[in-house]
Amino acid sequence: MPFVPDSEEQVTRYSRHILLPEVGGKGQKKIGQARVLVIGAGGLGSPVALYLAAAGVGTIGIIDSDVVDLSNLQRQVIHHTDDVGRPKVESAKAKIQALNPSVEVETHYSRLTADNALDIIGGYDLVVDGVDNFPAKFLINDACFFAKKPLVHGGILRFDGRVFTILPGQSACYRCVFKQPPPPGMVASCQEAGVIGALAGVIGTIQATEVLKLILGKGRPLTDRLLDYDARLTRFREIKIRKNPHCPLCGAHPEITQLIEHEAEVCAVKP
Amino acid sequence: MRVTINGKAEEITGGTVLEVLKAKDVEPQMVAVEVNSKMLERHELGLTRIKDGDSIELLFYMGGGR
Amino acid sequence: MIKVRIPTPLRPLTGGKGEVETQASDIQSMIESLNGQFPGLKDRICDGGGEIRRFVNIYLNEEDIRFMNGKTTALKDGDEVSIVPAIAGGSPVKSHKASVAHLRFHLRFPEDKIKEPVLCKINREFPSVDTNIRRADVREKTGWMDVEFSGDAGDIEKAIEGVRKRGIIVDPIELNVVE
Amino acid sequence: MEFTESQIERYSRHIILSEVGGKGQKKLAAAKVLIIGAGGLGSPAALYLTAAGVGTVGLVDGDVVDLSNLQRQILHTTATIGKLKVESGQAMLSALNPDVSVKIHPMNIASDNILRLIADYDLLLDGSDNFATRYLVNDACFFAKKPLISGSIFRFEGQLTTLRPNDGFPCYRCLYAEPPPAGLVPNCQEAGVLGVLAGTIGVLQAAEAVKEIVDIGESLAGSMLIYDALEMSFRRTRIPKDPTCPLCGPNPRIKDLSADYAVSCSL
Repeated sequence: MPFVPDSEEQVTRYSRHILLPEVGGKGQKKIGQARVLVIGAGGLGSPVALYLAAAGVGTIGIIDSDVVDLSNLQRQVIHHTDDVGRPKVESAKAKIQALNPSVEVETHYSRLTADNALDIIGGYDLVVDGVDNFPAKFLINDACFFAKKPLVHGGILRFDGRVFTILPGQSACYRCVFKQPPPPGMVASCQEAGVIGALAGVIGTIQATEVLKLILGKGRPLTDRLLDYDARLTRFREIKIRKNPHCPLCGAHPEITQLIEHEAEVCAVKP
Repeated sequence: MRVTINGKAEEITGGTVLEVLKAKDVEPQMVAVEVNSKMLERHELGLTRIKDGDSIELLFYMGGGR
Repeated sequence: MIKVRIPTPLRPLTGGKGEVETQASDIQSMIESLNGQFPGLKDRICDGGGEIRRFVNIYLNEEDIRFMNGKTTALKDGDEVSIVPAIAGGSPVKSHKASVAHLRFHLRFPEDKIKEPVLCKINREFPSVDTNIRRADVREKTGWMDVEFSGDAGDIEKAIEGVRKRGIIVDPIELNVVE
Repeated sequence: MEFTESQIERYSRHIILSEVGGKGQKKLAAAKVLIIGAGGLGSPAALYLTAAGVGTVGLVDGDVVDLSNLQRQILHTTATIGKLKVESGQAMLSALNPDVSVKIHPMNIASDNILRLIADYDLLLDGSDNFATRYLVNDACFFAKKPLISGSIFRFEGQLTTLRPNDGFPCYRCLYAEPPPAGLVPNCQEAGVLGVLAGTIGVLQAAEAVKEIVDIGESLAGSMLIYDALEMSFRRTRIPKDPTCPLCGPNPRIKDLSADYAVSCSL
């Protein structure tokens, strides 16, 4: 059920937002009408889903093909010990509804592929990247470009995290920076390298902030700039990027004209 | 010469971007390089010479999310 | 040009702008020149004696001017100054009834009015407006109260007019008009 | 203390970090952290410290869960409205990680109980919503020689710093010598706040706590991080130790907790 401005229950629930001039009743209504897709219900997806649900986002879609593993619980705070073995999308849905029953949760218990990506993404206004592998990150970037959906990208590794926002066609995309995934096996993905749990929370909450700003149309989005967080030094750095005229996806002479799936990485450690 | 690499001032011997990466033991395939806010194409790495005062950003792949 | 970062609590004075530019040779002249652009800003940063308030810090680039030359710390073109007041927000809040306006005022009672039951009379005169004393300090010769008025914004305005008419000095604290 | 196989599995992503390892994880398991306020900042901080396997997590809060809290206080659910926050929080944290001992203190902090309360903990996180509590906690931590990670939020803006005045770093009074007089700086429930802002600052507090416990990287002591969510910018400032600090300076005026802390928001 979307936000009903005259429901006293809803007005009370969101009062701390409604009090903000930048949000107000109007903005809260926008949040209530928004449809956001969270790809991956893990380290980044957990805080994103929880805070978007708390904020009253009308519909939250979650796609993830995994079940909860004990080793996830060090950082994936939407899942509890009792959920081990349960599909992550189910576990996440239960927590979202306990927090805010008025949020509509749509679960997609599957992998995002070149075949289903446009269909799934097409049903939402905004997309959050919370996946842990490069082929999927590139697929999401490309699909959001073709479907013209704003995308909030996030990545974490050991003590470092990164966020940036892509308005397809308007601002630099992931391929403007990285043309293609690294050769399989060359980068330690999160699984092998370890990660400080709270780092995922910092990056995820920043992603959720970007989503809310885009929905409200307020503030300055993280477009054409990357925010890098180094947890060891508590340093945030902004790196300016530009739309790359040679980008294989959104450049002047695109090489990529349809969705492609890059080769999956080989992981040394089980997920 | 004095340059800024990822926000930190560093003293380097100079040369091309590719040589700087080698000296820092960075695999060129693993990084996107920006010099003075301009993203370099891979083939430009060996052609672009670093000048005193340049600002270099080495952007490593960061894949995690789970 | 000096870039000045304006914190959230002061942005109502800068038309919502979080960063403004000004020309100044030191912190003192910066405050004056900002006050010229955005009247009222100085009062929020400095106390009656013109000293920077104890709960407001000013940073030149990354450094606290208290440990440089204070108000006379020199500025040069391209410097970045941040005004950073203490903020306390964190945890708990009581429920807001958000369908009405809540406005807070600081009421100062002149000596001859201290014994008058002003709020009581206001309550009778404007029954649609609720008053809630949030803080107060009333002594023999001086007295003040922070009062929250809840109700229709127009009615509150009338009630405040009524308070002023009774010789009480009224200053708004924070304007939180709720839809 | 040795970890069981399932604990090694649970914390594997920490243990394989060379900066943490089994040794660091044991430090976390031995640590006792008290979180002041089980609200906007305390919620994410408690969740992430519990997930990380901090041995004892204490929650102090005298309030009950209110519907208007749920816009940002993710430690609570709609079903726990009306319950004590510390009890609601304890249930969620225990479900997340039963290894963690969650201690609850359903009370308001005051100058006559705080020293007793914090004596059992190694590290404190301040997520309170008013200056009176902030100064009281700061002073008590100085006298009890406990590091304190301070976070605060307002509308779209957040501040974060680590206070270790007993190790030569500044305290909160070095940063802001006195609390603002009532009404001059927004306090308590004056204004709205972007819910997820509490999330970012609270998680950053948890990250700093993990760094202090395991001794990773650079402490934030002596610096303040200032976050503007609308601009999406983070800035750092240096905070020197104030030689005239009334608490931790060489000629202190404040020698115990007898001062009047209830200057503001004593409602």
